[in-house]
Amino acid sequence: MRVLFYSIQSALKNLWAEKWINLLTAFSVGIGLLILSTFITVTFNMDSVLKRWARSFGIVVYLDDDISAEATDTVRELFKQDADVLEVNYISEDEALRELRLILGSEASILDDLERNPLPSSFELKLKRDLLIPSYVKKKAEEIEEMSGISQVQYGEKWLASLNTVTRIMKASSIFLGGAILIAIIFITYNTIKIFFYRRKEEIETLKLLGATKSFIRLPFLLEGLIIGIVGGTIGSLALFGIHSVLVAKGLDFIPSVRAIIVSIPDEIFLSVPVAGALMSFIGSFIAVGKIRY
Amino acid sequence: MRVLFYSIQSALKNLWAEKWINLLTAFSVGIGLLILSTFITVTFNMDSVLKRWARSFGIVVYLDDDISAEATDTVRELFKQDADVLEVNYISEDEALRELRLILGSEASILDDLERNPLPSSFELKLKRDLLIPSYVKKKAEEIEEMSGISQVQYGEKWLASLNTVTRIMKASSIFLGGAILIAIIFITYNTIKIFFYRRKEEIETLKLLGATKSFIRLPFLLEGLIIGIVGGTIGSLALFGIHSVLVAKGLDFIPSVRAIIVSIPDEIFLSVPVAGALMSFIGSFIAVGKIRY
Amino acid sequence: MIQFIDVSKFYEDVVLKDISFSINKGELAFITGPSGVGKTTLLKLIYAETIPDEGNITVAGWEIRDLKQRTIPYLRRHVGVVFQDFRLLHNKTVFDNVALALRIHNMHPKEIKEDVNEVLKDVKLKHKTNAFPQHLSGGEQQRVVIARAMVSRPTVLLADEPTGNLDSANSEIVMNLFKEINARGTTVLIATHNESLFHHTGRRVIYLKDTAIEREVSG
Amino acid sequence: MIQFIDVSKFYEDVVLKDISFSINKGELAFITGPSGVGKTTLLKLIYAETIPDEGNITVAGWEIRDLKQRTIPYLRRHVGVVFQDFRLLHNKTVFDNVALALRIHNMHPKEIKEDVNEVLKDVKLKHKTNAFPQHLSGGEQQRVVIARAMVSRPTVLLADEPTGNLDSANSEIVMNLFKEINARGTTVLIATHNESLFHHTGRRVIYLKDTAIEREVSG
Ligand SMILES: Nc1ncnc2c1ncn2[C@@H]1O[C@H](COP(=O)(O)OP(=O)(O)OP(=O)(O)O)[C@@H](O)[C@H]1O
Ligand SMILES: Nc1ncnc2c1ncn2[C@@H]1O[C@H](COP(=O)(O)OP(=O)(O)OP(=O)(O)O)[C@@H](O)[C@H]1O
Ligand SMILES: [Mg+2]
Ligand SMILES: [Mg+2]
Repeated sequence: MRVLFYSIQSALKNLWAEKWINLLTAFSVGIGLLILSTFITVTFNMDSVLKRWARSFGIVVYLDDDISAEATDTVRELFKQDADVLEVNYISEDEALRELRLILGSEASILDDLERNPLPSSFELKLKRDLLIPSYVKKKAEEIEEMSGISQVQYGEKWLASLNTVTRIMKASSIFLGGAILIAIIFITYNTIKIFFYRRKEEIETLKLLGATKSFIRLPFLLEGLIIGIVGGTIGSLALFGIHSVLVAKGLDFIPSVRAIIVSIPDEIFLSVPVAGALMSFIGSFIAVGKIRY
Repeated sequence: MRVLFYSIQSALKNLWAEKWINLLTAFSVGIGLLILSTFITVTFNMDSVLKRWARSFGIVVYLDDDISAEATDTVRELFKQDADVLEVNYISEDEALRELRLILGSEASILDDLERNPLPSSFELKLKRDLLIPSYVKKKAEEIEEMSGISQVQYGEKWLASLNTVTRIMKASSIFLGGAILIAIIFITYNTIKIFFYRRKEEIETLKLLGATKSFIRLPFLLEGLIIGIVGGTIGSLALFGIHSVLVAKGLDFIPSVRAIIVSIPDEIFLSVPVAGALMSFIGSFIAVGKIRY
Repeated sequence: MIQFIDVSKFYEDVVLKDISFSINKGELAFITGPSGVGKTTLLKLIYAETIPDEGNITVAGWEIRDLKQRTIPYLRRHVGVVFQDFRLLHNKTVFDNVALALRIHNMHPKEIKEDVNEVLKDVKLKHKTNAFPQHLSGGEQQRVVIARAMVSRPTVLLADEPTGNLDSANSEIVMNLFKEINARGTTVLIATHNESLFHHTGRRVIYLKDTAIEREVSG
Repeated sequence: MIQFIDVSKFYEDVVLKDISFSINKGELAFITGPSGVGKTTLLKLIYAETIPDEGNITVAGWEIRDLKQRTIPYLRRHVGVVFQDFRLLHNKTVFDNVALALRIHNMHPKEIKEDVNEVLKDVKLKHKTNAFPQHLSGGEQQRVVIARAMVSRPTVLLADEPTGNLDSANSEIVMNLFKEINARGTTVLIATHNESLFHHTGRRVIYLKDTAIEREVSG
């Protein structure tokens, strides 16, 4: 195992001899990983926000003003048996008024002067997550409107279209930006290790002629890449942690949904970033060293 | 001017000989610039959104229910003479009711049953932009509340605090992330040009001994850096344009403020990105070539 | 120890054609011939820097033809080479240049230090231990290369124009070194155009001319 | 053409001490002495690869002391050097290696082609025009270096051990080349330990020994 000893010794010596370029490499890797992990966190949280929003999406089915209790039950049963429908909520006239009161807040006092409740009763339907496709929901709404006892069907049409667009754009940009940054990170280490490799090309040629094995030649470079990646990843991780801490401390309650996107962060990511850095950099240096032929 | 001819020839030859590493460099520079320019666009738009939000920030001063017309005028005059106040709007009881009607939309019919208007009249004050500091606004509101004829003063306290935090965080992260990415871009080119420089170190030493001038030695490297930067910048610019076009085409009207952040983009940025790429890469290669001594 | 059977090597032109000879274990022999005749090429075939286009070569029991990429390093550890173009590392001291030949054997640092210091004494370069090659004269560099080739006690020692940079006094020192190494049992093969190296030594000399062996004589 | 006045050069040790001599325009002279005496160092002082610690050097009218970084290249364009360690570029062909010496003068590509081809004919390497240096024998490389030093028609030609890699036949070819260049008016200074190069030539020989000039004689 003296190969490993010599390799580590050589790697550390070379890292130290070129500390600035190595620090800059680690720093660049760190920046890349910081952007990537921030992006992943945002995407991740955004996704759960979207899920929450999707869960809140409901079709409101207003019933005829003069509908009988039996007819209401019939409609409810029909909805309950519908495989597309996840949840059925009945909102009576009184409940509707109570909700309005909540919405009005301090101005609710104006409702005190009402003589009769002008609001209709309604059902709120939640559809299954994967059925929330604009065209499908539209068809569904039209079908329901045809049923007897129904006065009107309402849902956020534009809202639903946007939800779909956002989801799709997010997926596409996750793959695109994530992939691009990963390639860039691999490349940055590749580049640095390639510099070292070229700088020691003569040495490598000579080592080969003196009878050095492939692992004797390669190991120092791979170790250098690995160390650069770990350091870079740690920089990225610390930066992420720092930024996150600042954001949490500032208590951003500006837009609740933005807060949700920024503030919630899985702890694993702080460990994953250095691991990812090490992996990417290792791949980069592996490619940089290339195939050694005698 | 044959120096320039030889330099361009040499630069192009070297660029071609190492096309993959050069493309990857340009690509990484492009990614960096894409992220940077996206970030700048978002910051830029965010800033104007924040400005708009700030403009919409008002202190609502509710007047006593039984206030006389003269007393109202006195209060108005006081506000108009206040140097802190940018704008004063009087909202009568009737106007307040009309606004509520707009807010309620389809459910406004419930207001028809009202016998008398329960809403108070009010003034809406807009403060100067640079006075929107939470502590200052708070003091102001308390002062106004002391005045005669005033029943209550309301403003978005939390909202204002958030506005301030967001503005500050945005400025800090602009500087931090922008600086970091710029350094990374410079470094990426530095790294690649350094590879070429090292690979041709022997050649450079020999050229010096044969009597080559400094510019004969340096120019090819600087040109290579410049070309890499321009190509990288163009990649970044095209990517930005592509992404922007997709977002505009998809007509994201999900959250209007988000739409405003994403969609508005100054045309100059598409030209600035390649120029920035060229500049950064030139700086990187300049540092990489370093001082040449005989 | 070294055996060539009908070996040919072509680059753009034919360089070597149907070369056959064998050097016995413990022998010290010379290869000579005009510039560009293929002396260096012949040595490169022995340590597998290049492979023959025809024929068979055996070195210290290894069949060069059948060598796998993986086993080439192990052959080379048995063959010390004094390269015509030196191949010294400019960023390493004389000590480290010589030590490299032992490090790749994964030898213990302490043993390395002892062996290197001893061999530097042998080539009269003890005082340049910590110098860098580009700070040495051509003749001093030549001797560092010889030291590096010797230090791992190879079974076979190849020397390519080992006195090209040396005056007659230093040439004699170096030749005496080779004789000593040879006396300790190492097979030595020296490529040179310097006839005074082998005149009146009684050693075997292989004359190359126009791609072939012209004659073998005792010098 | 070349004048040394009380020149000294120290590295860790004193290498040259109070050297004075002068080479006239159009002369062909030799410097000799044992390995490590400072021959290469003396030549390096002439083309300003290293600067003297004491004394004054004048080369083709340039005062080496007073040279600015910016003007060093222009001195070097007047001094062709055959380096002891060749300094050929491995990724360039023989043609491009030689052409380099003209490219840095920003000469026209067509002229470059003519001049390079002519000089390669002179050194008998026309057939290796497109070969790469590492594919050449030691002697062939030596001649490429000579071609590169000649091609720009320098005022002064320095040659450091130019026959170290050459057999006697090739040595003669090369020496005749130097005589020819000299006959055309170039001042030539050759450092060598090969006494046969200057014996019976009647040229001036400067003997170096232990940091000083021992004697100057006609060889
Ligand atoms: N890798 C190569 N590719 C193409 N040609 C080569 C290669 N190596 C050597 N040659 C050619 O083969 C011939 C023999 O070269 P070699 O180096 O073996 O000669 P040599 O006998 O060592 O000469 P010298 O005494 O000058 O060193 C030369 O003409 C050289 O140009
Ligand atoms: N840059 C340097 N730094 C330190 N010492 C040096 C440097 N260059 C040369 N020397 C030392 O100066 C002495 C003279 O070296 P030089 O190369 O001039 O000798 P030389 O006469 O050319 O010898 P040879 O015939 O072996 O080429 C040597 O002992 C050498 O080690
Ligand atoms: Mg040879
Ligand atoms: Mg010398």
